[in-house]
Amino acid sequence: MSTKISGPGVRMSSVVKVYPPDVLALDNVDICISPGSIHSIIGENGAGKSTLMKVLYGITQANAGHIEVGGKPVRFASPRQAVRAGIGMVHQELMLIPSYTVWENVVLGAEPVTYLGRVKGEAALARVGEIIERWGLKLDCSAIVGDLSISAQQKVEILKLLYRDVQVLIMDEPTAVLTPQETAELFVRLRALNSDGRTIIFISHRLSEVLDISDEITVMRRGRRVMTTPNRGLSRADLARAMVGRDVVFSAVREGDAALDSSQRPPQPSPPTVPPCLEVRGLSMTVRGRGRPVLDDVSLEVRGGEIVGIAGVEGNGQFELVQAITGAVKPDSGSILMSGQDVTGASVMSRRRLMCSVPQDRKLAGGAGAMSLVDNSIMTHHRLRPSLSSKLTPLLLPRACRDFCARLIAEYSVVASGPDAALSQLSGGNQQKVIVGREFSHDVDLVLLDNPTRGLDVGSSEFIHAQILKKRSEGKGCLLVSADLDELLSLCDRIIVMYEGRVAAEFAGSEADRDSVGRAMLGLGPGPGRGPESEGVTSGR
Amino acid sequence: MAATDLAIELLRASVLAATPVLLAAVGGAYTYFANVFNIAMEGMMLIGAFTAVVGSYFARSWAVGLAAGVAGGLVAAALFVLFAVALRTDEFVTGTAINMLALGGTTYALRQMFGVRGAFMSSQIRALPRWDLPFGPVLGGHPFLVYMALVLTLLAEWHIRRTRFGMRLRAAGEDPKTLDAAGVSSSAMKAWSIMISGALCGLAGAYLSLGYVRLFSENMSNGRGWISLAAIILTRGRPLGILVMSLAFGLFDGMGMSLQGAGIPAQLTQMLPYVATLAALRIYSLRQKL
Amino acid sequence: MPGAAAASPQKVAYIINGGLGDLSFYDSGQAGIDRIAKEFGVQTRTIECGFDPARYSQALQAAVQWNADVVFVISYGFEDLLMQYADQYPNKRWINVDTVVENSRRTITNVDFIEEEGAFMAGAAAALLTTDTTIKGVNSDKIIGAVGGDDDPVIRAFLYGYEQGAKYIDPKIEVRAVFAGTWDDPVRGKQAANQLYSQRADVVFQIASLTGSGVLEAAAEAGKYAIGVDSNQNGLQPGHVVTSCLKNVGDAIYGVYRTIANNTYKPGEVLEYGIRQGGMGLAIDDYTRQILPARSVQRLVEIQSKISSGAITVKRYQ
Amino acid sequence: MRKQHAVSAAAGVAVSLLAGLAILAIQGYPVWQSYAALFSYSLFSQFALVSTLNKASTLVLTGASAAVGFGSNCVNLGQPGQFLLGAMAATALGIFLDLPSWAMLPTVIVAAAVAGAVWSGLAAFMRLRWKMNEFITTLMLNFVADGVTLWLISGPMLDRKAYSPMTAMTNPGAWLGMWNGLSGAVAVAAAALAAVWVIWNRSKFGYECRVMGHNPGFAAAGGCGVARNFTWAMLLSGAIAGLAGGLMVTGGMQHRFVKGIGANYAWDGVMIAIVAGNSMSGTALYALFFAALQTGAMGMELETAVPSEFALVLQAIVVLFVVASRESTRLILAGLAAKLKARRAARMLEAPGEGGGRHGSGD
Ligand SMILES: Nc1ncnc2c1ncn2[C@@H]1O[C@H](COP(=O)(O)OP(=O)(O)OP(=O)(O)O)[C@@H](O)[C@H]1O
Ligand SMILES: Nc1ncnc2c1ncn2[C@@H]1O[C@H](COP(=O)(O)OP(=O)(O)OP(=O)(O)O)[C@@H](O)[C@H]1O
Ligand SMILES: [Mg+2]
Ligand SMILES: [Mg+2]
Repeated sequence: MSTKISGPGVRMSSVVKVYPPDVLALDNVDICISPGSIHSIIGENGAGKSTLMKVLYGITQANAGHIEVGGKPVRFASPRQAVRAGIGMVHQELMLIPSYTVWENVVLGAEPVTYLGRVKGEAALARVGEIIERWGLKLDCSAIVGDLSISAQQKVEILKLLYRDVQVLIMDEPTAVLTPQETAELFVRLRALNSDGRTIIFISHRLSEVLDISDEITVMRRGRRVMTTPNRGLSRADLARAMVGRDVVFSAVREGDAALDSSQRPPQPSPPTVPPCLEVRGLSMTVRGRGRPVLDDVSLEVRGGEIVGIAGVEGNGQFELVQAITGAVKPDSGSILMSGQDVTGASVMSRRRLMCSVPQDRKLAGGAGAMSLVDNSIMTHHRLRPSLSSKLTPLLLPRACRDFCARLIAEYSVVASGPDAALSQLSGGNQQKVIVGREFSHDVDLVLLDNPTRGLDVGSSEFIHAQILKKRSEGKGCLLVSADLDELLSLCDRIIVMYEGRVAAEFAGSEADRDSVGRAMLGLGPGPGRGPESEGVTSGR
Repeated sequence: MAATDLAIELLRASVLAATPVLLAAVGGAYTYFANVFNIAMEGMMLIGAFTAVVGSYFARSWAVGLAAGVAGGLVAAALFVLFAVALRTDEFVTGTAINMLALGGTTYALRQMFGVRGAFMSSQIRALPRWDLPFGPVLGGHPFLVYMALVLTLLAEWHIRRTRFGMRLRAAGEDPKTLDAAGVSSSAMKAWSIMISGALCGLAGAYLSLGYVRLFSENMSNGRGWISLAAIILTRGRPLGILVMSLAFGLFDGMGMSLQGAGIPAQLTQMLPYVATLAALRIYSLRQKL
Repeated sequence: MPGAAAASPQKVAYIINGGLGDLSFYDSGQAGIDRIAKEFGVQTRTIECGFDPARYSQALQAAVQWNADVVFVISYGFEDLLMQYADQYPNKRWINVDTVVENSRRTITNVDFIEEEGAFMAGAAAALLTTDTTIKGVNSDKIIGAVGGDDDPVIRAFLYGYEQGAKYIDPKIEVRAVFAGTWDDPVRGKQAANQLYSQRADVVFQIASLTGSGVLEAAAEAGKYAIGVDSNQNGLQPGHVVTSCLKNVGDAIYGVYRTIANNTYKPGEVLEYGIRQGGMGLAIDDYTRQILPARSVQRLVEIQSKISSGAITVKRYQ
Repeated sequence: MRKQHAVSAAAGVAVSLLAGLAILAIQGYPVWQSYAALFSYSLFSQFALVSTLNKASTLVLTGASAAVGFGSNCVNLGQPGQFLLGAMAATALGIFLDLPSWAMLPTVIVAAAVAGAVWSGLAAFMRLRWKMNEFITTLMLNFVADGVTLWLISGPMLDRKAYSPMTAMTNPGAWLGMWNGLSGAVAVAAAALAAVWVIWNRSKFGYECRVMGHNPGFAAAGGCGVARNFTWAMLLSGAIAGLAGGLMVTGGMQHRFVKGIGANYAWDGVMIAIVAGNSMSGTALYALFFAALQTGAMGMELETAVPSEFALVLQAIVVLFVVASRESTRLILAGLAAKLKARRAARMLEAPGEGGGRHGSGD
């Protein structure tokens, strides 16, 4: 445990936070962050990590409990006060105004102004530029944030904190969206800040990272702090056990340790004599306002009984690829075949006869929160499943729909008051189960999954992973897009890496490992001398 | 000779007719950037027009009238804030209800306070002073609010683009969460934008009842709030664009009646400004595509 | 049958298609009603429909439900309904003002105003003004204007008489009319008037109820002249309202009620109120004299008497 | 969900009636007589009830029109125009067409609906073809419809004998019957509403529309033809509004197009749809309520001289309170529940023994 005496410490005692109506997110949490340390907080999804930090940062107010910063008791009604007390936070989901420039984003909320209230652009620019220099952040002050890469945007977030010269930096899952290489770069920066005397609170699901960087580690479970220990002689297994409260077999899924992987991953499917259920040929697409094509001659195929993963740093075309396959957008060129049929120009509904799809964003495309589970579960089925509608009229049969929903609830063990409950009343995990259940109960050969477990807790993810493997064993072909490298490594038979709209590399599941895939995601060749293009993009073999 | 007079009168009339639309729309620009769907402008304007007359009548002073008009607009805005921001009621609903409340309320109050229906006019109502600025026959000698409106437009352009307030306002509209995280309450910014638009709609109302004419008549705002909204949406909230739009509206509005001279039935000529708006929308949609 | 309810009436209802506060037509009627209430000590109620057809039948029904004995109706837009109700409730006295509605039982008494005669006088006054360049602000062109509410038969009748009157003074006079398209929007009235003034009209005759008050204002602002309608509006914009074409709705209503009170009332008549009967007229007062020279005023008085004596016959519209 | 609706509705209506009561009291009106009059002139006499129902028959339709629009995420504020065109179509056919009455009525009524649909279809077209925001186009088209119809009735179609802008009467063949005051329009409206209810709550199209209304992205991803549904929803919405206009002529008492025939029905309809949360039966309920208010208001004016605009005020208050209560009650209750739970959680800490193990730093 480091004993640098500098930077304020933070002590939070018996903090209670209940989210309306009755989510006990923090249950009398006591935590002590010693001055000038790097303190990691780990825990399953929903353990309360972010909430605890939001309380510390004054975004949400605790229902009970005390906070001390540098020995002085404080109560933050707003982040403004927290910042004044020298506390800053980089959020799990980046908090930036896409259309604003870097410097505008940095100064927002703490703008230098003339007495007329005009923002002093020049002054701000200079100040921000200076900080960029000092910490070697390599950012263009007047670039539009929306155009920056995720990792660059994260730098902007850190820049915000440095601009406010905070002494306590809260980093909530900063590495979730980063490649291993970017993560390494971030760690260098964090250490620099730390040795500069700043206290750092670091949240991550990646135990290896945590063990790598922390002085102290706090483990949380279901809103409680279960332990705090100096980072000495700990193994991932110890942490994992503390997190989940039992020995973790599925830690492979969360951790992506090569050793565990191969034992974990089910046996390779029989050599693909099966006809492909999805063929994408030379797909290209450009979007107005974006310079380079978002999809650039992408070709791939998925065969029955295999899980093909799509890896890539966000914004490298995965999203558009999925949209093109589901029919949400029309590609400029190239063709899409499902089970041999060309569906390039086909409507969404006609594609749905051949594929099902779990969308990335629950709220946007997964369901309608205000509507009942019945209404949410019959989507698409309402036209494709004869049993739901009466033979003669175009009317739906309420009873049939209810039964269908009830069956789905049972089959996917959804925790809900009943088919009439509104989707929004369910917990995130259960909402996802409803959606997955709805899609998986289509009897089609192609299963499209876009980040199916994003933001889900371990239990739910485990369940959904099992469902995916089940589909594979039934001989369906799965295309799994995920930002979670570990998920891909543990589930996929093949991993395709996308970079700048192109297929940058393809790995057989067995030979894939975090490092090589990570390099490919950054557009670096896997090894010296081999550029990403030269990597075998051999989909139609 | 008479023709040129008529032309001048038309332009003059269009300036007069444009002003209330402009005032309201500039206020609406604030809510537009704060991403508040503000369809209550019609009602705010109407209330402003009424309270302005009340103030001017009882205090025998246009200044008090003006203040009262603004106050009226602010009260309506406060109601909007209470429901749409504080109680999280849907903005469209709140707006529609406030419009309805304004129509019913002013008519009702007209009855209660002055015992008349339809309209209230009296020599005791003090009109806004006219400024005989040497701006020629078209721009000279208008109620001073006309000139104020121009100044306010430029001011708003600067305020929204350049100042801290504007920066936070636009942030609140684009991504409230981020603004909150930056320690500025996005709800507060929304509330401010609504209050500002309320004040300006109040001005617009005062202009109608103390400047344009010197009386209050039921449903006096008469759809101008809607036109303002259209102007805002068309110009994506840019005050200068709004200026152009509202002048165009004023011109077509006046032109409608003079076309009667050309033998076109009155009922049809009244449609002109609205048809023009549709045309503008079409042109805008064209520009959007390219 | 008619006259069945001999008992002296207790409740009098006044149903108008528009709304009070127009300072002209409806208010003039209201004055008559108030006078009735005062002099005969009966209960009176006014039901306004605010030009909202949805309320027409309700208004009639409400009056019935309220047990009105006498109902004065200004029934623009719901003549049909009036007939139905009159037939349905023959024991009530239905007096329809300003239009002619005949129900099958012929129980509706109609008060019809000869607008043409009043308008003729207004036209004459306007002509005398515009041809007299000695009057302040009057230009050389012989142009007079009028602002109508809707383009409807009654307004046409007004215009018809107005033009006759003007031409009677000077055949070369040109009449320009604009229709505001609304009865209750002074803003539009003002726009319309301003346009007419800019077309070098010296005087504008407002035939637009509430909309017209905007016309009077325009006159005051432009330093020009206007002519009021229905009630005496000369005082509304002193020095700018030359005169008003009176339509004495109030007097007519009061007159009819008196016949009911002294049981000389005969249902189903059509009572014509022109200048002779004092139903129409011209408001000539000091305001007028401020503006028009004595001889012009004199001239107007003569014309008025000629019309009532029949020496001048004003052609009716239609 | 149903219970929540019912509760919020009841609460909102009660509160707003109380608010109205307060207003009257402050104004020094005899409160109880006024409310008594309000209801005796709207419900408690045969004619009163009948005229309330007649009014409701129109409001139900304009309300349903708005509900279908909003409920499927198309902001159709064009009911006023669609209403007028419907009325105009019915009038024109009623005058110039002369069929046997069994064919006449259906033709006229259908024509009205079609006219309304054409007008809203125009807006739908502009939206899909030219990306013109239907919210504005429908609004502007209202003014256009207003001008055109007004021109027709004061020019080409003006009744010779009329004193104010109105068309001639339609042929009696195009009149809906009256049963002691109760207009046949009520029956037609009821039937129409029932049909719409089935479409809305039971048909595939209705289902997709409702989903679109709640979350267009979900509908699109699920394969509902969003553009197609948008068009049909607009058409349906317009058709209902047009039908309302048609019934005004065929079922009203005047059987002709008089100036201002549209009155405020359309905007009231928008209000109703909003308070009813775009639910068809909710719409029916509120249509009746608003109709009662409006009919009763005049009685209130007669008996206790309360200006009838009071009804307008009351309606607005109802809307605000009902909707506000619906959306904020949940938040407030949840907040309270949270506070309680938090307090309990915090107390456990004090409870001896309880806390110990929990906070012990693991192993
Ligand atoms: N705004 C909110 N409203 C209601 N419940 C919430 C809200 N935010 C979080 N929760 C709930 O509070 C609990 C803790 O959430 P929190 O985000 O703190 O967990 P976490 O440890 O950060 O999880 P993750 O690892 O996914 O970030 C979860 O059950 C979550 O569902
Ligand atoms: N906003 C509302 N106010 C009052 N009652 C409502 C409201 N919305 C719905 N209801 C009532 O709740 C019941 C269910 O309505 P809901 O919309 O939830 O279900 P539904 O099957 O869509 O029925 P409907 O669409 O006919 O209301 C209906 O009886 C309706 O009368
Ligand atoms: Mg978190
Ligand atoms: Mg006549």
